[in-house]
This record gives sequence, structure tokens and C-alpha cells, in this order.
Amino acid sequence: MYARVMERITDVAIAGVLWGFRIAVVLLVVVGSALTLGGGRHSAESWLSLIVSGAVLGSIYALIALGYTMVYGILRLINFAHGEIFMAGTFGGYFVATALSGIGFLNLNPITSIISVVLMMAGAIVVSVTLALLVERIAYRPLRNAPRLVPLISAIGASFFLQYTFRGFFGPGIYAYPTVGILDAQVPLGIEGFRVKWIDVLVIVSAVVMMAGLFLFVQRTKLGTSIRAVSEDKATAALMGIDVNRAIVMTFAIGAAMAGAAGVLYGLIFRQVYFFTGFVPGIKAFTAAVLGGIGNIPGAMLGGIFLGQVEGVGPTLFLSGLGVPSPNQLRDVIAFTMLVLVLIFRPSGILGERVAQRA
Amino acid sequence: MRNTLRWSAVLTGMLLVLAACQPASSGSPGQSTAESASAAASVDAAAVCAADEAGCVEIPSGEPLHIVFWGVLSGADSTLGEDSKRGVEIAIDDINNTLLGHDIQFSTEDGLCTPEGGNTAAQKLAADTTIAGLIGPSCTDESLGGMQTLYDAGMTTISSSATRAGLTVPDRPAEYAAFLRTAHSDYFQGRMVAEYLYNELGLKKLATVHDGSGYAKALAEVARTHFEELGGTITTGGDQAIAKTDTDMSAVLTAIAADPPDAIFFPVFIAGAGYLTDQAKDTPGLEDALLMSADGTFSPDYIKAAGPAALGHLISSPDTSKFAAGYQDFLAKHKAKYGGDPLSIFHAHAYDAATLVFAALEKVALTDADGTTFIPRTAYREALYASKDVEGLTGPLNCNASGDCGAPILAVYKVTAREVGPPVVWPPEAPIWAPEPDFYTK
Amino acid sequence: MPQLVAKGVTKRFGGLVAVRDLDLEIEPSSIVSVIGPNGAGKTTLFNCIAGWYKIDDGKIEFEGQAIDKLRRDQISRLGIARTYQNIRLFAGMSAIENVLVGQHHFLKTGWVGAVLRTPAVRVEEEKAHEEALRLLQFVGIRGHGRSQASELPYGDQRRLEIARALSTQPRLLLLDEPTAGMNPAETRKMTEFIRRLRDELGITILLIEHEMRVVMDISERITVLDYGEKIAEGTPREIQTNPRVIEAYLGRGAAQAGTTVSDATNEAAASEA
Amino acid sequence: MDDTRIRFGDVPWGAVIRVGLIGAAVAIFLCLVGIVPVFHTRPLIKDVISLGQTSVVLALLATGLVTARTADMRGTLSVLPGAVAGAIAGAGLTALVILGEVINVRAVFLNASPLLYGILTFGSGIAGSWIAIVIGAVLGAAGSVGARLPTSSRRPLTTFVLTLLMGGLFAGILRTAMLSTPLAGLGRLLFAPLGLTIVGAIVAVIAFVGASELFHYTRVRDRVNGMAPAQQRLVTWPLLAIAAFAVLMLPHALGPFVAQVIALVALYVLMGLGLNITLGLAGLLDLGFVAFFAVGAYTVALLTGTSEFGIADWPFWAAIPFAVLFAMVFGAILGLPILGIRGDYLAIATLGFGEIIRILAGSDLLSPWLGGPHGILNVPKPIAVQPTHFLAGPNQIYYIAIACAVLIAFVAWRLRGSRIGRAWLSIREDEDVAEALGVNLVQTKILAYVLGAGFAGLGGGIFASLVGSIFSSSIQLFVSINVVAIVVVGGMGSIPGAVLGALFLIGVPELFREFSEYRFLFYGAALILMMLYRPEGLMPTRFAAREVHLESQELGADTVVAAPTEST
Repeated sequence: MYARVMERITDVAIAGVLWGFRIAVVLLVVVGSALTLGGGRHSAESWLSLIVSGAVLGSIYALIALGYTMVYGILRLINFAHGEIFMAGTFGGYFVATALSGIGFLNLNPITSIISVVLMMAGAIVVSVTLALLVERIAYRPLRNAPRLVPLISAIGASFFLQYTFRGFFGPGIYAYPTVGILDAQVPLGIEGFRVKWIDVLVIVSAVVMMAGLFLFVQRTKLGTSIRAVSEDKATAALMGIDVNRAIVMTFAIGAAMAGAAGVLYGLIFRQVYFFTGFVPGIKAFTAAVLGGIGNIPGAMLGGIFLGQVEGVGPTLFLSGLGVPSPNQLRDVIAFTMLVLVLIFRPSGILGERVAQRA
Repeated sequence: MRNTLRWSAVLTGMLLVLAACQPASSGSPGQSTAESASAAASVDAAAVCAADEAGCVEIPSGEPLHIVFWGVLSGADSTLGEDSKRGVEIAIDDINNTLLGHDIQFSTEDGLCTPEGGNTAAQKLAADTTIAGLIGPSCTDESLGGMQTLYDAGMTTISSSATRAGLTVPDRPAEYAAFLRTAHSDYFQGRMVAEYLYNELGLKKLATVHDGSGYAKALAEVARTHFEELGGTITTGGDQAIAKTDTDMSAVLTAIAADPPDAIFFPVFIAGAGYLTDQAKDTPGLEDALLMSADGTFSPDYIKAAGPAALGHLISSPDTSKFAAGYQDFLAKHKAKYGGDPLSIFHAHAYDAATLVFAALEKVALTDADGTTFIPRTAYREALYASKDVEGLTGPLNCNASGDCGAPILAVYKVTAREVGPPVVWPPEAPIWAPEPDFYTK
Repeated sequence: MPQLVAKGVTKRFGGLVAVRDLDLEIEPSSIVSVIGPNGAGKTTLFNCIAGWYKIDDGKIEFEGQAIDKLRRDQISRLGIARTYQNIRLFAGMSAIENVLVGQHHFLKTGWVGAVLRTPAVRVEEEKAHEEALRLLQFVGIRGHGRSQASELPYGDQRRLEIARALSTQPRLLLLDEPTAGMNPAETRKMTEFIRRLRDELGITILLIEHEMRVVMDISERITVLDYGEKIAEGTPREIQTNPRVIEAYLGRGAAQAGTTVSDATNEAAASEA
Repeated sequence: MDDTRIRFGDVPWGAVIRVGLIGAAVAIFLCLVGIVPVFHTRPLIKDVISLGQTSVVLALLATGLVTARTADMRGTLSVLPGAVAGAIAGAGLTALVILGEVINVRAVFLNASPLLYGILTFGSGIAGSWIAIVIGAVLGAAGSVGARLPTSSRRPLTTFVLTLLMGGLFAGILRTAMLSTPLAGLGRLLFAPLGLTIVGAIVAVIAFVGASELFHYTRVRDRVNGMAPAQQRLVTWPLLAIAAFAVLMLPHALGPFVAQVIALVALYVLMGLGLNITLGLAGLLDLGFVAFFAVGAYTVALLTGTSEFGIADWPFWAAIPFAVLFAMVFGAILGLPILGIRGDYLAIATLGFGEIIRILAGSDLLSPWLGGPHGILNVPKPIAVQPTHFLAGPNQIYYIAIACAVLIAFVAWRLRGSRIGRAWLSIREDEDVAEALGVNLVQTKILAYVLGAGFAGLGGGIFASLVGSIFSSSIQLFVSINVVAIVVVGGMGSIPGAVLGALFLIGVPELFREFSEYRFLFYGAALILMMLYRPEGLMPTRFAAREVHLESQELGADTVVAAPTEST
């Protein structure tokens, strides 16, 4: 009887803490925002700017997150090395860009600039996809049926290996993307105090286009269908005559291509790349994928955008009104708190697939 | 059963190894018994070594003389350590790889720029009785972690890039005697920035951004404090921080722009500074703010990272134009050896640290009849502290009692179209401003 | 008074209604079977009773207590245990440990006690082990206690799963196709065994079964589901001749031809194999 | 042996060329990533071979070996495939040299320097580029001969290669340790400051090959297994006693650096054992273990520190229980909201918590109390002693960490055998079924999580005392990842496994500090290889090992035919 009572009390305590956490976070968000907005230190234009930069960051997260989510969907594997695949793409784009800049093609005129960006993307995608397929072949494929944690550790190993391979190849220094003149120009919007560059537009538009393309590809094409089938149930898909291996390899390739493209966009907007570049965006994109519901393609897009906004607007909105010193230092604290909050309310992410209940 | 057995086997193996290495007596390190072979000839050296409270490093004839650089060689900050390491390597090349009749054996230890990394590295260094000279570490945190261990072992290190003010204050703790540096103290750099902005340019409102690293936080604090002492104000929201790995600076810049300052000082590292410079130009309200960063960004990489936005940017840094004439040669050697420009600003300081080490070793080393060289540790430390007017790349080197060896010749640089390129040209020809010499004595 | 009462139970998955407005009453110490074609909602019904699914409508009571809002562990403690269609043992644990897990909530050892291994804990552990061995003996796999669960032969795994279920001291046992994958001899033994469970331990048995010989042999009452709805209920004899049931299994033509259910399903099984 | 001659056409040339090309890729990788040029200055055997050269030699040997395994030919010409593959691999290097002559490879790959080309051509410039092909062919042939030798003669050869590698790598540490003993002369004879001397190489190889042949492991095991249980005990107990004594004497015998390293290893053993409960037993993937480590470290630093941030000036022994307690309380508070979350969602949520704590520790928000990046200094050692004392420096931490690790191992072992341990395992195996058997999931998980947190807090507290300070920069995601890797590499749920895992993943990289950035390259490669060839871990629990091998057998089965699982 005593044990029953204790258990009941613990149950109640657990529920209490849960609700306490939810209420505390919501309260913090509401009060912080109210104080910040009430303080009126920031103009509407600066909020707009924050939203745009959040959207840009979020688009890049979303593109990387697609790779995480697709691989997770098909193999139930957290592909820790995906951030490094992204970094490799950024490097690939860099070398194409410097080559083009060296012969004066990059900024010759707007058309060559656009061709250059396309070439950079192509270079980045080639590098990323090659690397991703190598990693899949060497570090993941032999472990496909091993217990869950084994490929995870292998993925962590691959992540370190790639990082320090690139450090060995290119040294610890920072490589800077050459500037593409037309992309650095302002979009003439005519709003005082609110500026958007063409590159911001390019990032958001190309991210949306790529994601839409991917979504259609997965939903409409035969190959996409086979990827979905393998995600659902490998054994059954194999019985239906689907080449499981091919579907998995394609998944890695598509995810890597998205990451490579994201790498070039990242390079164009943030202009720097070194061997450590992939680590943080990798973790963030993974977070975005989980936020949206891992294994779910629209979820990854949504999660990326959401995370970008939380990071872009969150610190200023929630914390600056509360008088927290250096609120932007805490942007990741906000991002991860939001993640936990979302998971408490929706344990499988915003658009998460319902947790499969086997019976 | 099987596991137990395997375990026992492994551990027994360890025991065998350990039995072979068991010390005969718990004498202090360095007081080796191996000199018996040459007892007669080394009366002089033996007496000196016995008298030296930390004992001697001894290098038998034909053995190399061991020089070590320790600092951050892996992880995101590894440019800093790599840069200094190259400085030491070139210094060793310049003395043809020999010192005191021995070849030089150069090795490195990774300190990871963390206190525990410094601590472990120091333990390894302290255990190695062959080490004659020690250069490093890269970071203040490593210094703090390793100081006590090195001091206990009677070793002395000289750093080229740990700049925290507290490391060389006159009333520093006893164990800091193991630490000298050729790098300047942040105390001077932070104050100089404030003086330049307030007195020279007449600016009244300042904002600072640090990146959560010890270096940046301390430097920003010195600058802010001194700026206010001079009569300036720090803007509302003018004490900001970013994370080292941040790339999108718009939020922090928008926060600063809410009360626009005349100048923003961000003594952060290359990546972050590049992002801040680049993105500040696009933040409404900050168009006219002067941007300034510190020695951590005195590198062509910074210009590349910031892009065209770097034009007009201010950098406080050691004054390379006052570096000795040999500096140009150094740059040429660097290019030939490593295929590129230096990675950071402290290679010359590392070169100088090596020079000081070589000079001090030459001063105190004793060689007996069969060519064994003895280096009394305490005497070596004293010799380092007594270094006077040693010719270095950064200028004449004079060590004082609290461990500062380099003359702090700081200056303010302005990035011009020449450096921005393309191609990026480095370093800038001359600083635009330098404090009066009496600044360092005030 | 019936031991288990389900009234108007409905469970939907998205647009699909897996169980619709189902009523069910089970008397204590009876053996009741649920049959129906594949996808009829039998396992879903089990999952609703055992708390794996939250039902969308209706209510389920066990011995007078509403259980449809409870968690699985709470339902287990009230005295309902189950087995699974595909065996779900703890593969990495030994057979005896599998059974011991079922006793979890009867034991009181806290973590401090476990670390110190107090005399009370030792006595409790000993008793638990005895009980576990007794159960292994009862299901007929004593002597395999230390083998890894996943290495037992198939039939023994089924038995171990039942022993594990029994260790929670249930008064109602839900068996999901206990004879699946067994040969006729094994099946006969299992049928015997299920009857013993009821006769010797007085446990109520609710059974999902495809093997009609088994169903007709041991069931006292049979409930037939089709498309999530109950289409018939009664004694084996009533069910065997019920035209709706025959129709559900074989279509209208067979019902008119006058075949019985057990013939039909056995034929179907034969043609599948 | 029916036909001793192989015909040219019998050789599977496609496979041979493929292996050769992979060998070439590996060799070129070793060059471009910098291992060959950077480690050329680091001798393996002084004046004979450098580490950089060794890496290429090993790659070429391996090419031959793999070729021989792939193209399994017998007879007089059987070395031919290996030689060809080796030559192809060598030709890769030749191509690299020629390419470097034609275009500026260095504009992309920093290590494609004149130094590298010098090494590859033995200083003879492009004219000497063909040397690599010849060497490749010779080594490839040698490798394929090695592959074909009977086990009895291959084993000493393997020992030979391993001895040279180990001896050369650890020469510096061994020499340093010997120099301060009467064995200094011997140390100088056997070891150069870096690498072995020629004498040392010969002695080491003879000694080790001899010893390993005399006391071969399986032979000893067979003999011991052949004994009666009483006799076995007679052998085992003294061995265990000797082993225990060795563990106690280790820091004194090998000097303060090794003491520091093993103290750090012991610390990770302790944390590994803690996570072994959370992850190994209960199956909860916690990627934010560092959060509790931080709580423990800061608690001890605040309570004992004598710097400006110290608040109580307590002795270590009074503070450490609080470190554990606070870590557990934190574990409960953080765990409650997220333990309802499943599987990988839990992993990312815990990772998030780790990051939150890391950022907060270094933030301006908390720096008035925690020192931010400037840390809390002057954390005293548990026992204040003179530098020459038996317990000075890392030694006492080593003993404390060992004692705590033993304690935790005991706790873990007792819990594993109890009702609670069974509940954890059942959750790890199948949490739905466990719940249906009456196990309260949240409470059982919380207990595992909180206990794991407590042990991490203990580790953190000891860490603060070991380093004598705590800085926000010590709170890194890498700590969490390392601990997870220790548990998995050691073998999930296995107590000796956690010890071996920590030795392997913390000890070895620390000993190889001098290789600075390349350590992490090797660390990553080691993790991958480890998972490929020993997925069950270094020292798995008995059941888990079988399980993994069982599953991989199944893998083999269904890749071949994709057989339907239920064919009844």
C-alpha cells in the first residue's frame, strides 16, 4: 500500500514539474516579449530585418535538415557526419568560386555571375554527394542491421574523421568566398531602415524551390515512392521488388546534394569556410529536423524556418526586455528550450509521424 | 572466467613494465645518477647542478637538445597555436637546427586552449627530463591550467600569445614565476583602444562585443572601463556578446543600433569579426559607426572573411612597422616553408620567444669534457628574466621581473583599399596612430 | 457479474475505424475466443483492453473499475496480462529474468536496498526466484532458466511469454494467437496447456486464434469480428452454423453451400500453405 | 595441390585493379592530409624509417594483403596479383608527384609541398617518381606473401610489426620514464629521443615475438581452462592481487604525466560507469551528460574555491556529497519533462540541455557568480601535501577516482542484479512490453537518469579538483560524446567494458598528444573501425555479444535472398 501511495505521489509530482516547466517557459516568453515590445527600443523595420535574417538562416538549416531527416527516415540513423558533408560542399563551392574569380568570370557581368553561382552549386554538390556516398559505403552500410547505437558511434567517428581530414587538407585557416557583386546589392524596396540584399532573396527562394522540388520528387516519382516505401518497411519493400540499397544510396545522395547547395548559399551569405564550419550548423539542422518531426520532409522545412526565427528574433524579443545582459549569447539556450517545449507538447515534433505503436 | 583471465594478463603485463621502470630513489627530477660515467670531468657541472635547487637538464654528447612548443593545435582555435609553432620552427631553421653543439629536436604538445588541456600538457612536459627549452602556451587558460605543475618541476615557459593582463602583474602569485611572455598585456591594448577612440578621435559613445572567450571578454572590459574613466559613455545595450560559433550577427547588431554608438569595439576572433564587420554595414543606424577589432584579427584571413566591408576598419595590434628589418625575411621564409601568409599575429613573438630561449640556454649551459651539456634549471629561469636588449623581430627584448619581455609597441591600423585588394595584401604598410612611448609607463 | 465489460468501444486510426461500437462481456474463469478474418480488429481490441491504445469512444471496465484511461502498467497491476502475436520477449535477458520482470511490482526493493543487499532484499529475491522457477516449471521449460530468451526454440519462447504474463498474477489473460507457427502436436499441447491455466489457476482466458480446431475445442464462448464490428457471439456450435460468420469468412456462396466455419478456414489455411 | 601454376587469365584482374586503386587512394590521402610530410620528422626507428614513411609502407603492405585475400591464388605466381596491386597503389603516388610538377596542387592541398615530393622520390625530383611504383610492387608482393603464410608463422610477423609500431610510438614516454631511473643507460641504448634505435628495434622485436610465442594467450587459456576449478582459483586470485597492486602502483612507476593521464582515464571510467546505467542498462541515450558534470564541477568549485567566487571555503570531502546531490536534483528536474520522449528525440533533448548548461556557464548572465570564461580558480586538492609527497598532484585524484569507480561499479553491479536492474534492462529491450508487465516507465527511467547524473556530478567534482579550476570552456559537447562512445565501444552495460573503453578513447589520445590535430583524425577512424569490426564492444556482456553477431548473421541472410520471415 505504501508503495502504491508513494508511486501516486511521484506521479503527481512528475505531472507538477511538467506543467511547471511549460508554464514557466510560456510565462517567460510572454512577459519577456511584452516588456520588450512595451519598451519600444526597436522599430518595426528592425524587427522586419530580424525576421528576414532569421528566415535566411532558417532556410539554410532547413536544407541541411532535409538530409538528416531523410536518412533518419530510411535508416533510423542520426547521421552525425552530415554537418561535415555540408562543410565539404562549402569548400567545393569555394574552390570553384576562386577559380572563376581568378579568371575574372565571376564578376564580369550579371549573367556570368549567375552562371558562376550555378557552377559553384554544381561543384559543391559533386563534392558533397561523392563524400556522402563514400561515408555511407564505408561507415554505415556494413552496420545497417546492427543495434541502433553502433551506427551512431560510427557516424560520430566519421564526423571527426572528415573534420580533421579537411583540416589536414586545407589547414586550420579561414577561407573567404569571393564577393559576387550583383548578389551583394540591395533590393530596392524603398523602406527606410529595412534592407534586403539579393543574396537573401536568392537563399530563401532557392531553398523553397529545392524543397518543393524534393517534395514533388518524393511524392510523385517512382524513385521517390520507392524511397518512401523503404522508409516505411524495408523488408516489405524488398519483397515488393524494390531495390533497397539503391533507395538508401539515393537518399544519401539527395540529402548530400541539398547540403552541398546549402553550403554554397551559406558561403555566399556568410562568406567564410574552414574545417569547423559544419559542426554547429549540423547540430542546429538536426535540431530543426527533430523540431519538425524527424523523418518528415515538410517537417524539416518547417523546423528549419522555426529554428531560424527563434534564433533570429528570440533573444531580442524574449530576453532583452527582461534586462538579461548580452541576450544574443543565449540564442542557443532559447533555441533548445523551445525544442524541449515542443517535444513536451508534441513528443514527435511539429509535424511528426505518429509514434508507431507496434502490437 | 575468460574475462577475468584476460584482465589479469593485461594487468600483469603492466606490472612487468612498471617493475622495469621503478625508480630507485625518489630524488628530485633531473638529479640523475647517469653522470657517473663521466664523473671526473664534470666536477664543475656537477657542483652547479647540485647547487641548483631544480637540478639540471643534461644532454649527453650526440643527443639532441629538446625544444618544445605547447599550445592550441587542434580545434577551432588552432590557427593561433599553428601560427606560433611556425614562428618557432623558423627560428630553429635560422640557427641551422643546432644549439650548443647539439642538434635541436623540436616537438609539440597540444594544450587545446583549455585549462585542463594546459594542465595535462604541463604534466607531460614536467615529466620529460630531456626538455631544455619551452615555448608557449597559446592561451591564457592553458597557462592558468599548467602553471603550478611547471613551477613545481622547476621549468619555465615563455608564451607568445597569452595576453591576459593578470599573468604578468607585479603582485602575481609565486608559481607564475614559471611564466614569461613576449606578447603584450591586454591591459595596454584595451587602454590604448579607449585612448585612441576618446582622445584622438573625440568619440563619446562606445559599444563592445565579446564572444564569450576569456581573451575577448577581458579585453572588452578593459576598453569599456577605461573609456568611461576618460569621460565617455557606454551606450544602452552597448555591452554585448555573441557565441564563438555564431554566423548571423544581425540580432546583436540591431540591439546595438537601438542606441547607435560612435564606435563598436569587438576584440573577437577572425570568424566572428568578419561576420560583424560584414553585417554591420547592412544594419540601419550603424552606417557611420567606426568598427574596431583587436590583435586576434590582425591577419589577411580577417580581410578575406570580412570582404569589401573591411575597408576603413580599425585594428589594434602590435606595430609591425616597428618590427626589426628581419621581419620581411621572416615573411619570405614563411611563404616558402608553408605556402602561405602567417595565420595570426603572434608568429614573430614566437620567433622572439625562441630567440630568448636560445640566448638564455647559451648563457647558462655547461659542457663537460665528453661533450655532455648541463642546463641548470633555476639558473636558466633567472637568465630568461635577466634577458636584456636581445635583438628580436618585434624589437629589442627586455624581460622585467613580472615576466613581460616584449616591448609593448601597439598601434592602431586602418584597413585601406591596398589591403582589401583583390588580391588581399598583408600586412598593412604602417599604422595610422600609435600612443606616446610614455603610455606604457603611466 | 461479468469480469470484463466493454461497452460501445470505438477506435479510429485517422479515417479508418478499426473497432466500431463493440460490446463485450466476459465471465470470470471462462475461455472466450475472438475470431475474424485478417484486419477484423481483433488485435486492436486487445490493445484497447490492455491500455496500448486509448479508445475514442465507449468504456471498458474490469471487475467494476473503469480501465480505459489507465496506463499499461496500471492495467497490468489490476490483473490483466497479455502475450503478443509476434513473440516479444526481452531478447537480451535470460529466461528467468524475463519472468522476474513480471514480478516487478510485487517486489519492494528500493535502490538503496538493492545496493546494500539487505537481508530483507535477499529473502525477497529468493522468493521471487522460486516463484519464477515454479512458473517455468508450470509452463514446462524448467531447466532453461539461464538461457538467453532469444535462443530458446520457438515453442518454448511462446511458453516463456506465457510464463512471463503469468508472473504478473493476472486474473484475465489475453493470448494473441498462442499457437501461431506451431505444428499439430505442439498445437495440441498448447491447447491442453491453456485449458490447464483456466482449470488449475482459475484465470479467465481471452484468446485470438486462427486455428479453428483450437477455437472450437476449448472456447466456451466465441465472439466474431468483421471490419471492426461484432457480427456474432455465442457457443462454438452456434458460431459454426451462423450464416453471417460463414459469409464473412468465405463470402455468400459458401454460406449457402452449408459449409461450416472450421472447414472453411482450414481449407483456406491449406491452400495458403 | 592439383595445379601449382596459375595461368595469367585466371587472375581476377578487375578485383586486383580495384584493390590497387583503393590502395592508391589511401596512399594519396595519407600524403595530402599531411601524415606523410608532417610525420616525416618523427622517426619510428632512428635513421631507418620515419613515421610518415611507415604510414605509406603499411598502406602498400595492406594493399598486397587484401589483394591476396581477394584474388586467392596459389602457386609460384601467386605473388603476382599482390605485386600488381601494390604497383598500382605506388603508381598513384607517382601520379601525384607528376601532377604536382605540372599544376600547382598546393593551391588547393596545402601539404602537396616540395617536402612531400622530396619524400616520395627520395629527393631525386620528378626523375625519381617511378621509385614509388617499384616499392609498391615489392611491398605489395610482400603483403600477399604475408597473407598466405600459415597462422603459425604469420602470428610472429604480426607481433613483429605491432611491436615496432608500439615501441616507436611510445619510445619517448618510455625513455623519459627510464631516464630518471638506474636504467637510464639502457633507455638511451634502446630508445632515441623520438623512436627506437636500431638496437632497440632488434631487442624489442626479439623480446616480444619470443614472449608472445612462449606465452601465447590461447595456449595459456587452454591450460587454465583445463584445470580444476580449485586450481583455477589458485591461478586467478594471485593474478588479480598482482593486478590490483599494479593498479595502485601505476602512477608512481610511470611518473606524473602518465599519472595525470590515468587519473583522467579513471575520471572517465567513473563517468562511463555512470552513463552505463543510464544508457547501457536502461537504454536512454543521453547526449547531455556534460550538464551534470558541470553541475558537479561548479558545486565543488564554489563550495571549496578560495578565489573570489568561492562561497563556503569547505573542504573537498564536505563539498563532494553536495556535488552529487545537486547533480541528481538537476537530473530529476531536467529528466522529468523529457523522459516521456522516446528514443532519438530523447537524445536531441538531452543534447539540448547539455548545450543550455554549457552556454549558461559561460554567459554574461551568470558570470558574476560562476566567473564566465575566466572561470573559478584556486580549487584546492582534496588532501594538501608537498609536491614530493606520495599523494601529490594527480596521484591522489587518481586514487580517489579509482575508489569512486570501484564504488560505482559495485553499485551498478548490485543494481543490475536487482529488481531495478531487471526493469531497466526490460525497458532497454522493449519499453512497451515492460510497461505492460507493470513497470512504471517514467519512474524507472528517472531513477536511471538521476543515478547517472549523480555519478556525472561526482566526476565533475573530482575534475574541478584535479585541474584546480573550472572554466566554462571545459564544459563541451565533446565530453558527452566521449562518454557515450566509451559506453558503446566498451560494450553496452558491461562494467569492465567501460574501463577498457575509457583507456582506449581517453588514455590513448592523451598519450598521443604530440600528434596534436591528427589525434582526432585517428580517433574518428578508430571509432569507425571499432564499430565495423567489433560492434558489440571491446568487452561485451555475454548476451549482448551473441545478440549482435546473431543480428549480423541475419543481415547476411536477408541480403542474399531477402527471405520472407514467416513462411508457414
